[in-house]
Amino acid sequence: MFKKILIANRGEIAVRVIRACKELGVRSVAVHSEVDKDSVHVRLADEHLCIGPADPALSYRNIPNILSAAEITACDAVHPGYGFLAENAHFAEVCESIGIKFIGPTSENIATMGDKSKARDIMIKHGLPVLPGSEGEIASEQEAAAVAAKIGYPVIIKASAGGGGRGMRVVNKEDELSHAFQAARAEAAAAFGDQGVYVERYFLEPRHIEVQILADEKGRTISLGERDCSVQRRYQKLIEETPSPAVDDRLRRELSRVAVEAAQAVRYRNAGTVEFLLDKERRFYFMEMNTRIQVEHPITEEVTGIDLIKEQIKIAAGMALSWKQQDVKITGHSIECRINAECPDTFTPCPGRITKCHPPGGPGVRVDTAIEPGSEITPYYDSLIAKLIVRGHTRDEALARMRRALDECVIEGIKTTIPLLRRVLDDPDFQKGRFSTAFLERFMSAPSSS
Amino acid sequence: MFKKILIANRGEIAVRVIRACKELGVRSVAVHSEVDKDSVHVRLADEHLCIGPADPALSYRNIPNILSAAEITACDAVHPGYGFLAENAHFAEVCESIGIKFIGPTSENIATMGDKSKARDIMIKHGLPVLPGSEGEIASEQEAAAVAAKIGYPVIIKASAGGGGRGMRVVNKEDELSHAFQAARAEAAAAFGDQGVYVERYFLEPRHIEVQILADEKGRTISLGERDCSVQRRYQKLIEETPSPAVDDRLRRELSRVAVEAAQAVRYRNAGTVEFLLDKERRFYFMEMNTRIQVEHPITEEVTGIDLIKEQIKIAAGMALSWKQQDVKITGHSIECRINAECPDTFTPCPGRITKCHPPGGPGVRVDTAIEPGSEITPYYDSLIAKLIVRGHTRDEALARMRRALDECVIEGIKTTIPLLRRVLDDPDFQKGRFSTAFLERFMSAPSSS
Amino acid sequence: MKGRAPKPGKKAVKPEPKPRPDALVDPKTLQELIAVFQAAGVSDLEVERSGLRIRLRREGAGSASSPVEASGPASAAGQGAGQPKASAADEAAEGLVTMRSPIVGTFYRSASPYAESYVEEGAYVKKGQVLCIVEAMKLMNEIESEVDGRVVKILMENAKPVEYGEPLFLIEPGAQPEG
Amino acid sequence: MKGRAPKPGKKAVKPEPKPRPDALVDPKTLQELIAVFQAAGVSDLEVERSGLRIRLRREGAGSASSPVEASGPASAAGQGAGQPKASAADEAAEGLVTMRSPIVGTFYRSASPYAESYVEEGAYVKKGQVLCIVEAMKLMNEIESEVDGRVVKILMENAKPVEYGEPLFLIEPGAQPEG
Repeated sequence: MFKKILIANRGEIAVRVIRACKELGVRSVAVHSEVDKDSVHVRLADEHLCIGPADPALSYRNIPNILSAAEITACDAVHPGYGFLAENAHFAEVCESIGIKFIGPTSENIATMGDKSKARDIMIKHGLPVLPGSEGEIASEQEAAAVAAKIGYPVIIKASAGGGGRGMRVVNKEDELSHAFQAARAEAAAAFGDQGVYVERYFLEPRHIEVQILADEKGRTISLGERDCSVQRRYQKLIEETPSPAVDDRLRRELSRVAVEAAQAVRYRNAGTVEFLLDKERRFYFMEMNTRIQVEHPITEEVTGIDLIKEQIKIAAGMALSWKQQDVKITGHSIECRINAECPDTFTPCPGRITKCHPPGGPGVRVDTAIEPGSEITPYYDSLIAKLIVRGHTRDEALARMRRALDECVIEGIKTTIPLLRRVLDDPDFQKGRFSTAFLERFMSAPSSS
Repeated sequence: MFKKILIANRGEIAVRVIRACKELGVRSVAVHSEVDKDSVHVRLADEHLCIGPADPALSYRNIPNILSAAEITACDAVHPGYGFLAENAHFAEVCESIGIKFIGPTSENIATMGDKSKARDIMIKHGLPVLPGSEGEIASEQEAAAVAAKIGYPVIIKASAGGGGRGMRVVNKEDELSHAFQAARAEAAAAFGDQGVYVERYFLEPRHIEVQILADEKGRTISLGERDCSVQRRYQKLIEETPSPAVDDRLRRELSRVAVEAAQAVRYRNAGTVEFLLDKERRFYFMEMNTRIQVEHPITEEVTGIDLIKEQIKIAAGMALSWKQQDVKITGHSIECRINAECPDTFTPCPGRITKCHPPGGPGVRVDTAIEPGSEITPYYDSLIAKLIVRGHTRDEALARMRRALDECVIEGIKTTIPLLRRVLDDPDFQKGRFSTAFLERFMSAPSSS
Repeated sequence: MKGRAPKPGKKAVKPEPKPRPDALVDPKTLQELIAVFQAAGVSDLEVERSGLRIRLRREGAGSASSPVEASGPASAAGQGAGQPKASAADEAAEGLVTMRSPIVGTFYRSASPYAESYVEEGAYVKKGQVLCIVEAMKLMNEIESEVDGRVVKILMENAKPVEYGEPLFLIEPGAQPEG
Repeated sequence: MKGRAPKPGKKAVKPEPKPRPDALVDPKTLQELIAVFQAAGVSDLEVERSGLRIRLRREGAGSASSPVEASGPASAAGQGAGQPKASAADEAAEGLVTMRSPIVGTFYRSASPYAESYVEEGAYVKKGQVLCIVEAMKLMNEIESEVDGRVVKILMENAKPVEYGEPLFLIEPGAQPEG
């Protein structure tokens, strides 16, 4: 096992990793920017040091300072959390080269899956279901038009290097294609320095279903079931749950099988998530693989009893998976609500100082957060300030528990998404599990959302 | 289902019951004394009203004011929590007589089990194992001496109406008997207004093992496994866990069978706990039955996934048990630490104002509390201010989690038992599960506990 | 709820400014702080601790008027079943006695729906005279005046629930009918 | 603030009354602090320690060339990899420039173990002159003086880890060698 792990992140995920380190008896080193010096992750870690100013490019994404910090504190491993350097193949590679273990997939895994069009081709090669679309990148409008004509409109143009919705354009009919193609390429070039795009069939009201996998260094790979992340707005997830109300045991086995095969196709290591699109006929298609721990990983922990961060660390330390596929049992139902420091109607970030903070408690309630009374929410970083996770014997119990936990939760000094979350929890369609990725936008534009 | 429940209690158990009400969609009414007007249970309940001054005899034990409060707020049920009126047969009876459902056992159950000597006789009659001792109460020193000679020293003299260690005397040899008999009777008379005592064999280093049972109104009774509450000082439990490190599957089945039979012997209803003494040869003996929800009920909830308070309410509302015995599965391991507002070395209560309060969070951690920053801990009530409960896949994971949760927990402004708890968690005997009811006193008097 | 214990037969006095439960800072500490500050002859003092910050500035230095500035969390309030019917100002009215309910129950101004009210506002009452009934568990509890005086205000509506310590009447003690 | 250093050679005295646990700050400590502040002849004092920060500023100091801003990492509950070696008072010393580490790494006062130190305390340096090396990832980063002046204090020991923003040198800008 490692002696000391540097956590190259901040906020709730840094706290999450520090907790795992403590439970494993491994020392932890927090790094922080100047504005984060009084943060909870700094307080909880065994050691801490400042790595730069507020601007994340100069601190949390500053590879030389982070690795130098790992060296002077004698860390033998780095956990990247999510965001920042988590999916930076170069960072993973430099870690590997200087003998500091990167707790995550190989740099090759990251590079391969980071190229969405390439990942898609590999899935096709292995006979796994992908959305109907182009083979590889598309070089011209003519080629795009030909593909679109073949698979039928609407289609979506996506950046190969993309993510988070940038470099994407939906095309409803042929005469929109030319403009959309140019716009997507320009946006991709600006956002990722790579104008490569590809074309896929676009579904109007699909579900976003993802499967959590774990693979040890020997290649043993297991699935930990799916998460339904359909409640999202502009590709920002807001509520996640597991099991998905749209997935039965048979579909779950199929999804799990394909996810494990997808991981094995690229010799994937450590924790990863295979994202699928599920259409109304309950056909599913590979979309992409996230080569990191996800924000929403706790709901999988709640229903499986498996601590994913501790598994990540153990796998990176060369230990065999603690769990066989047949030992993974899904028990009960879990839901996560993301509490963001945002105006709940406009999603505008809302920085400020937390004056009061009473997290909910009691049975089946888990809170992952890095805020406490007096915390300053700065405008430099992600607006996610707390994850409220509940577990219940049934979906109905989990829903009731989430409602009361949201009602209990007091956060003052800033605006948060709590009122919006609370309203969604009251929505009859949401309660019945009837929602797609189109749900939230529609919900928010409905007159009832007063 | 009930429309509105009055919670005749305060502190964390009142909060616990309010949470259950909210999850069931039942309105809740908090009652409070004058000093508790700003308490968390008052804030969380749907309605609240003042029932008297700080002195619990004039507020939380004030039956006319509590029932009048239930009437004017149109409550159809009362939950007594633990302590105060929870084991007051008269209160349960008055509730029954005026048509307000008492959420708990029948007044007859309470009366029967409240008489320890009578309860013991019933167990003997049903062939259940009790400690060797007197048949019924003992009227004279001569009789006590005869029983003691028969069962062998040491023996313990206990008050029939007793509880919490009062009216108890251990007798190591015959010449101590006379004094102990008189002292126990005098103490019993003073404490309970009843000088009846009985004699039992006394074990030096037993374990305190209790079994949680649930019985619905039709008499269907199930066991939810045991709790090991051996870490206690002067009959005050400090750390509880389930499963017990001393109980294997076979013993668990035996304990469960006997506990269910004990409950059925008195036609027990609702939630109850059968307490056993387990000797070094792993023989167990009925001690008494607690006719209420226990402080330590959450650890059973954590490993079974059953919400005991919601079950209590559903049973009282006439619903059949949601669980069959074969559906009750014990998964993982759970530990509870009691955080008391006490000097950790002397157990002296330590009232004061909470200036800072950062409860621990993250995976497998549950906090049941009614404190928040600014809360005033008054000297009028129990010193229990928070219950820290963890769940892990294994006992080792639960222990590691409890250590890091205690390390994370920040409570400032008062002294608490946290430092003592943290030291116990580091004790090799505790870690190996080797402890008896003598453990804590010995641990605290050991020179290492500096 | 406010609800200080009913003080039978005592003159109501202006309530001492009890520190709110979330009182910003122990006044004694603050006094000491200011004394030290003033004796020291410095122009500016700022103390911050666990979310609490106090800044002292000498008059004449910078913005003159308010020498003490404190910022901190404000108090929250839940919605109660019964809200206090008397404002703090009412209760504090000089020299008036607040009669409070000694029990939980239902407030009645008369012995039965057809009977006249025991008292009206403006009425003169004697110590021991029945002012109202609080019904609890079907028992009619007569509430008697603690003093001789004049009923200034009836703070409760008929047939409403009252909690322990709830203000029922404001009485001006010692007041005598003219003539 | 507890834990003043023991004062050797002093007679044992009656134990001082312990500060109340809820006291914002021990008034005695504050008095001492202010005394220190006044004697020091500095314009501005800010002390932060485990969640407590005290700032003192002298009237009239205003914007008088205070290029030093205390923003380094405060020593919180945990022990940092590198601790700032300069006290706030030092940093606040009038008119001095604090040179801070622009990167994370290991501080070296010389180019190699056998070479002489780049500078010693009291030395006069030119803007752009190398003061030290901070090694990061096997790269030797030369840290140059930002000003002409005199090295008043070297705040870091040789071969110690430094974090971003850690104070390394105190320099009196504009100072010229005599003669």
